[in-house]
Amino acid sequence: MSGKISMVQALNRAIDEAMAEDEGVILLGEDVAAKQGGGVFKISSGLSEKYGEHRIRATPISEQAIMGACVGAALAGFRPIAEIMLMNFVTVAMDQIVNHAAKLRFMSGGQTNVPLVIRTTTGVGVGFGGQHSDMLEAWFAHVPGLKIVTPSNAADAQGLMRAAIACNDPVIFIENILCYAQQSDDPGAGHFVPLGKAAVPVEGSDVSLITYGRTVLDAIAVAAELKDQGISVEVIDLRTIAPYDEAAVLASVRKTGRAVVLHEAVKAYGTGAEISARITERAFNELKAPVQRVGGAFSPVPMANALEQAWIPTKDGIKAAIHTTMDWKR
Amino acid sequence: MSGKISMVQALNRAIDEAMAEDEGVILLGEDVAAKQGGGVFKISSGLSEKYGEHRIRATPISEQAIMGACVGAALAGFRPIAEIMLMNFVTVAMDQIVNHAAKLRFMSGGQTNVPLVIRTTTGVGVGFGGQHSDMLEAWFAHVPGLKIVTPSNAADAQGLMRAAIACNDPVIFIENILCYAQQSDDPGAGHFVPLGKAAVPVEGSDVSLITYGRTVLDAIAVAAELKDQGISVEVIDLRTIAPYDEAAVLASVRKTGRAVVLHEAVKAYGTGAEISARITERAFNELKAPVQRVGGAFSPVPMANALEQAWIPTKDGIKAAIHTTMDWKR
Amino acid sequence: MDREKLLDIYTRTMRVARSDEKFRSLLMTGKLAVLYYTYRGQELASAAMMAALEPSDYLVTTYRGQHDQIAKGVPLDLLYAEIAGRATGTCKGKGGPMHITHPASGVMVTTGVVGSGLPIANGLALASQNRGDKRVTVTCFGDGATNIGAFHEAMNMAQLWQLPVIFFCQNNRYGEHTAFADHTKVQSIAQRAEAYNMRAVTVDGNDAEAMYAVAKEAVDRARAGEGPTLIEAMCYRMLGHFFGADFSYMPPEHLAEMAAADPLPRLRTLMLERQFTEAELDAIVADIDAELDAAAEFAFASPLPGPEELTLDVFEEPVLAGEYGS
Amino acid sequence: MDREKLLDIYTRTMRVARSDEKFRSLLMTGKLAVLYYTYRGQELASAAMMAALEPSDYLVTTYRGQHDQIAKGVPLDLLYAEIAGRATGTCKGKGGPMHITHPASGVMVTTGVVGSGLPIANGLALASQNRGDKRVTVTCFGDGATNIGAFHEAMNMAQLWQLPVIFFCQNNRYGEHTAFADHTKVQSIAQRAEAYNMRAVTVDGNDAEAMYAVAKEAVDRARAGEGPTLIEAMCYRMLGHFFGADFSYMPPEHLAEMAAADPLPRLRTLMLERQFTEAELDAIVADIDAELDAAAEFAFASPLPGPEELTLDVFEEPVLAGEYGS
Ligand SMILES: Cc1ncc(C[n+]2csc(CCOP(=O)(O)OP(=O)(O)O)c2C)c(N)n1
Ligand SMILES: Cc1ncc(C[n+]2csc(CCOP(=O)(O)OP(=O)(O)O)c2C)c(N)n1
Ligand SMILES: [Mg+2]
Ligand SMILES: [Mg+2]
Repeated sequence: MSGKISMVQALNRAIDEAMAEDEGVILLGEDVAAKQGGGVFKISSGLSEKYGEHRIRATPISEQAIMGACVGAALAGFRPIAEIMLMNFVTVAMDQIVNHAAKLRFMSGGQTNVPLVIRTTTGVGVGFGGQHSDMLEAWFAHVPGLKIVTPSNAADAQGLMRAAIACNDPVIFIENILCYAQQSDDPGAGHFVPLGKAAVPVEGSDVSLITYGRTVLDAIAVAAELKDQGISVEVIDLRTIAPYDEAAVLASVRKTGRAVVLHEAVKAYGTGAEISARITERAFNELKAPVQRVGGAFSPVPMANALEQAWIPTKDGIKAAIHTTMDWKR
Repeated sequence: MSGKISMVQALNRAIDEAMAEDEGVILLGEDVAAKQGGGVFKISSGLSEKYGEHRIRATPISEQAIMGACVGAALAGFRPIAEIMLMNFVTVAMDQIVNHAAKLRFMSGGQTNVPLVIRTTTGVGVGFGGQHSDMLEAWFAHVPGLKIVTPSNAADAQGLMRAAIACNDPVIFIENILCYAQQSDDPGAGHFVPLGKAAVPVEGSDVSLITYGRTVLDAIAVAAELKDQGISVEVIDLRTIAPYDEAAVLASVRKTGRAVVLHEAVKAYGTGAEISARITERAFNELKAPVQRVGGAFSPVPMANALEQAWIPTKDGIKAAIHTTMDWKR
Repeated sequence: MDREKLLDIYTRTMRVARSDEKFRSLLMTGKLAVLYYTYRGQELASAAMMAALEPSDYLVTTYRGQHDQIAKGVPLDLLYAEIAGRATGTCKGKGGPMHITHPASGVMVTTGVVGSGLPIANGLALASQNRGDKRVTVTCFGDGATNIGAFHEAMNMAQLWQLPVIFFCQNNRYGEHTAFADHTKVQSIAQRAEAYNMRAVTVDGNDAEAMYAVAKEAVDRARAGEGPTLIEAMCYRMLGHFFGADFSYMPPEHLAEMAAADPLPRLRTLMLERQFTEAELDAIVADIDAELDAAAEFAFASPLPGPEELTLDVFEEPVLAGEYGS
Repeated sequence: MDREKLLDIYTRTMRVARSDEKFRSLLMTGKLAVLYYTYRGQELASAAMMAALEPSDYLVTTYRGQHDQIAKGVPLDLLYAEIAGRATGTCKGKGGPMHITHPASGVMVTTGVVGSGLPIANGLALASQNRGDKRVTVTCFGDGATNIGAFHEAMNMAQLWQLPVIFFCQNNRYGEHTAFADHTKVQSIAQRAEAYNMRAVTVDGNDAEAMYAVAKEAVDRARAGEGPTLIEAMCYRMLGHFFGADFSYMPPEHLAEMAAADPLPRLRTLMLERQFTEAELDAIVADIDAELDAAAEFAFASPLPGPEELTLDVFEEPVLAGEYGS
């Protein structure tokens, strides 16, 4: 239990534990087996050696077939994990995710269900450009039948992955490529973080800064910096994006009277819009200022580093939003 | 110019006019040519006879190939129209739309562009069930590089289609299956409705009811009913969903101090969230009540009529939202 | 084929055929109002395929799949109730005709999206392969569906992994109103299996003995771990894309060919040749008709689903008021 | 092949090959830091293909497409500036290495999504077909890409409509770390064309004469309106999936085979056989090297794009502050 663990190790351990417990846990994706080196990001390293290539299946480049095979296996009672190498490639598998995985429980009147984890990674800041960096969680949040999870740290990654695999419905599990190397205190074996529960890494009383994934790190940094300026920021790490922990969000906003929602995804029509709208609907009279949103710029993600850094939410942008709420006169 | 025109006729005429003017306007889709009867919904009826099968191309069931061919032709200077028979089938063509059509202008630094119209139809209320009824405009609104249009009446359908074809960027053109038979006064040849401009079919002073597509009809009906009860509802038909006419929306909300956003799509994470969040950000102090949203239920669209009618926004639901804003004590 | 198996195929065929008649009469009298993708002309191919399966084998089919579902064994009363949108339906009315599911009969998915069933069938077959449970999965689709990406990806994966799955293409020569020659330049669907090195066979779907033999061999091989087969059953869509649709786009030769190929009189002739009596055959039909009448009655007498159903089966746990922004 | 065409192929090959060397040295000295999908081993196949095209013909390629782009004629200075993220790059730095576009050289799309270029190539070819402008479109992709749905749909459509398009598969025997035999059971990529009745040919991509002959015939046919061809050029990915990637997954036999097949010494031998002198050949390389040095210098001396670029080229009109929720 002592020592550190990286997000890659944490994810690997969670999948390993789940595979050891349940023969039905299988992983399908490109290059995921030992013969191919255990996955591009090494999340499945060592697993095919331990559990066999019938359970860790390296696939052709066929995302529809990967997703469909996982949906089918899930219908048969398995708990498959589909690895979509980068989030933009879900665009070729949306039919299986949206028309099938998300809907089969409902359309079958509850006779079948799809306990499926769709793992994928993405992230802005490594120069992968327009087709390899998108954050598309808002699409999935708009689809009834899907849950969405994203960890901001290694320990949560481990615990949320166990919860996602245990869930009897499809879960989109988003990993941020920039967080893979990040280390947490080792939470130990069997660590489990329930879906739908936010964390509050920083408590505060002036403004609620609601976020998830990589930007939690920015939020924590901003909270520390603003503390010195006398602004007390409460950081909420949603961990589960949908359904998000509304009780935790509302409790915080009722306390602070101010809210900023932050994510890496394009701001317009992002999950921040829903969170903002819902906070306003439910806590209008308690709000000292309109909810502010901070997110990615309204353009495809540019490749040039100079532009990419201008695209992503910056600490200055987050602070500006916080100041807007602090300075508001209602 | 006298007489009536249905939405099907209006769309057909707009495409016909554009094809007559420009050799580069072509239409690709399943069953769209005369040999197949001019399309499932007859929008392209008569056109292949007039312009040839090289311009009205009936395709195999290959939505990725349809979309890709349209993207390629657009890059070569054509103005293709892709017909995706029902909106749920965009799920197999998302890569071409999102990673390519939307991004190629930007990723090429403006060297190329994609003047493409993606026509599709959908709608809840005809018993088509979970895989044939979804309203997915919120996905596209979240993708920089796409514009989204939907007409609520035949005359607008004609004028917006002309504008969409004339646009030098990709436009998602959503038709509601329940509106096809609807009649407007014939706007005459060459009718053009600019993108990005809302209409105000009903003026009012108490509350702004912002909507688009089929639910505009419900909104107008509700406005008439509430007028008798002494509530003056202003109905805004966005017509262009993205970029929506923010000036018109804000002007109305600043006048009324109250807003309800209405759409057929699932309420959660729908376009209503963005509109609500943005109104709140920009007119917070003028709002007499929190912006309310009315939308589809949080489930796949059920097939049974009894359930389908419970799924869609009802006039009672719209009225309840309006009353919430009217009765609010800030 | 032994007489018992032939009788089995006859019975399945007639359940399917009589249901189609019943269904059309319900539509014509206005008792039902749904889009109905009639399978008239494809009854026998499906019945012979399903007769080669065990009840526990898996089936994945499409919007045009009622013949497959009935031939596989979905109870008629639950099926009719589902299509009538009743709480007693297979799927409580939530799925409707395009989404019939009934795991108890092995019907795992019915999809309305062309081609999407094939990748899912692979997954069911993969589960069987890993479990070693000897189950076989059949997935049904049309000729037009072979032009979509999902077909290609699924075929390649199934052959790569030697999955116990059968790709059952009912080639009725049209995808909606588009004729075979206008949607691909390939000569036959079976030819497409070349691109995966998969075993494939084209068979007259209206020939009971040939169709069953092909189905049986594919099933036996899949069950023995010898991998997938693509079966292309040639047949006709005698009532068009959906019931009530127009036929103007079909050339007269095709209409004539189609009428001549009707599998039902042909099967009856075969039955008589194989020494079944008119009386025996009619009795089977009479039983089926009685069951169909009862099924329709059950359906229409059943309650409608209540609005609370919108909050159930979205997830394992109900969607609570206010949750998910609802 | 006449000496002039051979010299053309040599020059294109060496531009490509020298650029790869230059690029790797920029990466190794830390002057550039990008993910580089080196095409080492595939130079000749691409050069011979592009030598069969007119400058106005269209090209659609992939992340591993710098050889294709250079062989097609993208100016090196603009290319290098783009990869270095400069405002002077082909795409103002917005596209980067995976999205090189340069219509002036016919490079219409470079995509990072496997298989997605094929349907787009059809559209370019369709435009040419309708215009009657006799342009040919070539789309490049790898062996792994033939397992994805877009490949299938595009092949079928191209053959159905007899589009002037060439599907140029550079079969380097691996998709990322997955070997050919582990991603499909088909014997060759060319075999896949059977499923569309498309003309197809497998050729040694390291044999200048054979490769050019195949390319030329396909181009001539496409230009003459005789429809598409699938070309499978056998080659090797000598430096792995991307520069710096590990090789542990490749069996030693494969590594040996790969080293022996290097197209560069083989081409030089051919040139000498065809009476080109060492001096002539070296002079060409020296010119190329000078051009590459200048290109790199130009790139690094160029300004970075300013943040206002985020509001430009999203649409025809700039995105105004506050518009689209920005
Ligand atoms: C991806 C997709 N595109 C289009 C449709 C609309 N559609 C429904 S049935 C059909 C024709 C299918 O033809 P085929 O596969 O031959 O099957 P058949 O109807 O003849 O049984 C089409 C195009 C769809 N359901 N899904
Ligand atoms: C749809 C999609 N899935 C996965 C990837 C990740 N990926 C990038 S390159 C590659 C391998 C492609 O192999 P191949 O087509 O043989 O081309 P090669 O790289 O060998 O030139 C993969 C899987 C992708 N870019 N797009
Ligand atoms: Mg068919
Ligand atoms: Mg390869």
